[in-house]
Amino acid sequence: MDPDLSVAIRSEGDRTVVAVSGEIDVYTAPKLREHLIDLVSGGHYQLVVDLEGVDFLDSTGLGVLVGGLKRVRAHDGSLHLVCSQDRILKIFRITGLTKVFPIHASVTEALSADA
Amino acid sequence: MDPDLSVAIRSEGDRTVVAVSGEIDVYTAPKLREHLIDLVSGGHYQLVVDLEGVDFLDSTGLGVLVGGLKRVRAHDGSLHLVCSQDRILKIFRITGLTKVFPIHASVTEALSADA
Amino acid sequence: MATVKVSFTAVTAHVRTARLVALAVARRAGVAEEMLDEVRLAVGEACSRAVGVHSQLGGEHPVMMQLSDDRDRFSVEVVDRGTLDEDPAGVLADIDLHEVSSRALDDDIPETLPSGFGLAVISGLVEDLDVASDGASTRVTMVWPTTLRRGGI
Amino acid sequence: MATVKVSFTAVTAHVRTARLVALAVARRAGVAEEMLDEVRLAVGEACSRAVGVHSQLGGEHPVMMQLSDDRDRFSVEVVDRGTLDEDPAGVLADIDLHEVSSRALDDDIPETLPSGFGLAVISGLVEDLDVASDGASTRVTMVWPTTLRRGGI
Ligand SMILES: Nc1ncnc2c1ncn2[C@@H]1O[C@H](COP(=O)(O)OP(=O)(O)O)[C@@H](O)[C@H]1O
Ligand SMILES: Nc1ncnc2c1ncn2[C@@H]1O[C@H](COP(=O)(O)OP(=O)(O)O)[C@@H](O)[C@H]1O
Repeated sequence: MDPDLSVAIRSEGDRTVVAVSGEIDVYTAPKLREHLIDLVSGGHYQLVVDLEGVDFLDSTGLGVLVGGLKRVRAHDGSLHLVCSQDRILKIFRITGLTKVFPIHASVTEALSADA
Repeated sequence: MDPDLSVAIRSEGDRTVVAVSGEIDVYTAPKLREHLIDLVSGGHYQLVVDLEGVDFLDSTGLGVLVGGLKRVRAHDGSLHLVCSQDRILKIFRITGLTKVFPIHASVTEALSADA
Repeated sequence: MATVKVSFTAVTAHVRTARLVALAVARRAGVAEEMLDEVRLAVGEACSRAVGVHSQLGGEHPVMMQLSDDRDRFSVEVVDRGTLDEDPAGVLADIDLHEVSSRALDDDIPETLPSGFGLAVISGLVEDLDVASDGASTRVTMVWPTTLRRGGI
Repeated sequence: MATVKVSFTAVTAHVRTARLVALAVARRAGVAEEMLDEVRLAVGEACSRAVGVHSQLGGEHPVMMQLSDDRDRFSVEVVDRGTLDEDPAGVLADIDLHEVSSRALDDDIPETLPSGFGLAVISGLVEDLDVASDGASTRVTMVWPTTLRRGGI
């Protein structure tokens, strides 16, 4: 149990929603990476990562998300993000990763987008 | 304006309630001291200091409360405390100041006690 | 063993910085949740005392705090450049807080509590406490047990 | 000028300690509220980078961070024991984050973003940034303006 980061996983039809809360940084990112690896190993390739509960995200965290995206793509899957917080969106914008990830304002919106 | 400590003063009959919130420590205690000095200079000698909003109190803060007590006593006044939080009560207990200050569980209780 | 050292200009605002760091590191080191208030208070008292000592001395010497996580103990050392007038063991043994508190009321206003009061509060809070003074500095060392382990601080 | 120095064992958990301290001191120094997220992120990136450098080097050297409040500027220095392979000015000038980001996708899995990415993020966040490297260490210096003054940090 690590109160600094928590990850809740649920299925929505053929999609898997990964709701993350807390801080995704150099300390906690390995935990998120493990979850994403487990999901892909378990055959879940249509992921929606919900970042609404995240209050900090650094470049290590971005690396883990990029890694997740690569893994699902290797299986023709997808990784959508949910994020409406400006301070989290900022690091995606700075790094140009807004062009790499489909980013949605809500889980509902993410689920209704093409996988 | 100092977000670390805030002090709200109101009259209740012939008593003056000083509601303190934030941290009373070596950094903010001088501000509380000024308020108490001002009150006594202004002729307010029946004080109730409400510590319910305080989440930290150190020995410098205790010193300011003791100083306030001395000042009002010099005018036959009183200084009652309101505090029901264990972690704040602890430092009064350790230092034996529970014997020096009348401490109440609520402002209502403090106001109904003899001044 | 993981260590965090903090040295800060002797101003009261940084006592809050020191408390904040000590609390965060203590929590991470696995100090029990119900002991954290005590850590915060004791560290604050030790740092306030050191800042007070340095302001009296003048000069620009920083106060130093070292936090160490050593298996089942979390220790905090606060070092100032002052020297204690008396034997530290004596200071701690002699202080009767209850007596000090009631005596404080008799003194004239200027309301500072007697010197040694901060140290006495620390000794009331912390079981494993050491105060050592040489010709050049005084070092307050406080140790708490750690319970849960989350892989080091 | 008030200063806080923090040195910490090069473990990732202490990057959080460093962020926490930097945020608290920056706020107290009067860095604008809307800039604080940026301070937190940039300091975190600089410290993560330093911790990474030290883990590659091995040894027990702490990472050092210095926070200074100098009238209208708040500066953070993060020092590691590594040396940059390339000219730091060159590293910063050359990095095109957007290009790096899209290239990152083409690489094989092991998903770490390219080295230099953290530094590039800092350069995207902080206008007044300096990276200096000599034979023994690399120093990342970030400066932010301070607006309100509340009597020094
Ligand atoms: N207790 C301390 N708290 C914070 N900083 C310290 C402390 N002790 C030493 N330092 C800082 O770390 C520097 C190097 O420390 P080190 O060589 O480990 O000290 P020492 O030889 O006293 O153990 C010192 O010059 C000082 O600035
Ligand atoms: N940027 C820094 N951040 C944190 N600690 C530092 C930093 N620079 C130096 N220190 C610590 O403070 C000690 C004394 O610093 P000082 O003599 O002021 O360093 P310098 O001579 O490099 O400016 C050093 O031994 C080191 O442990």
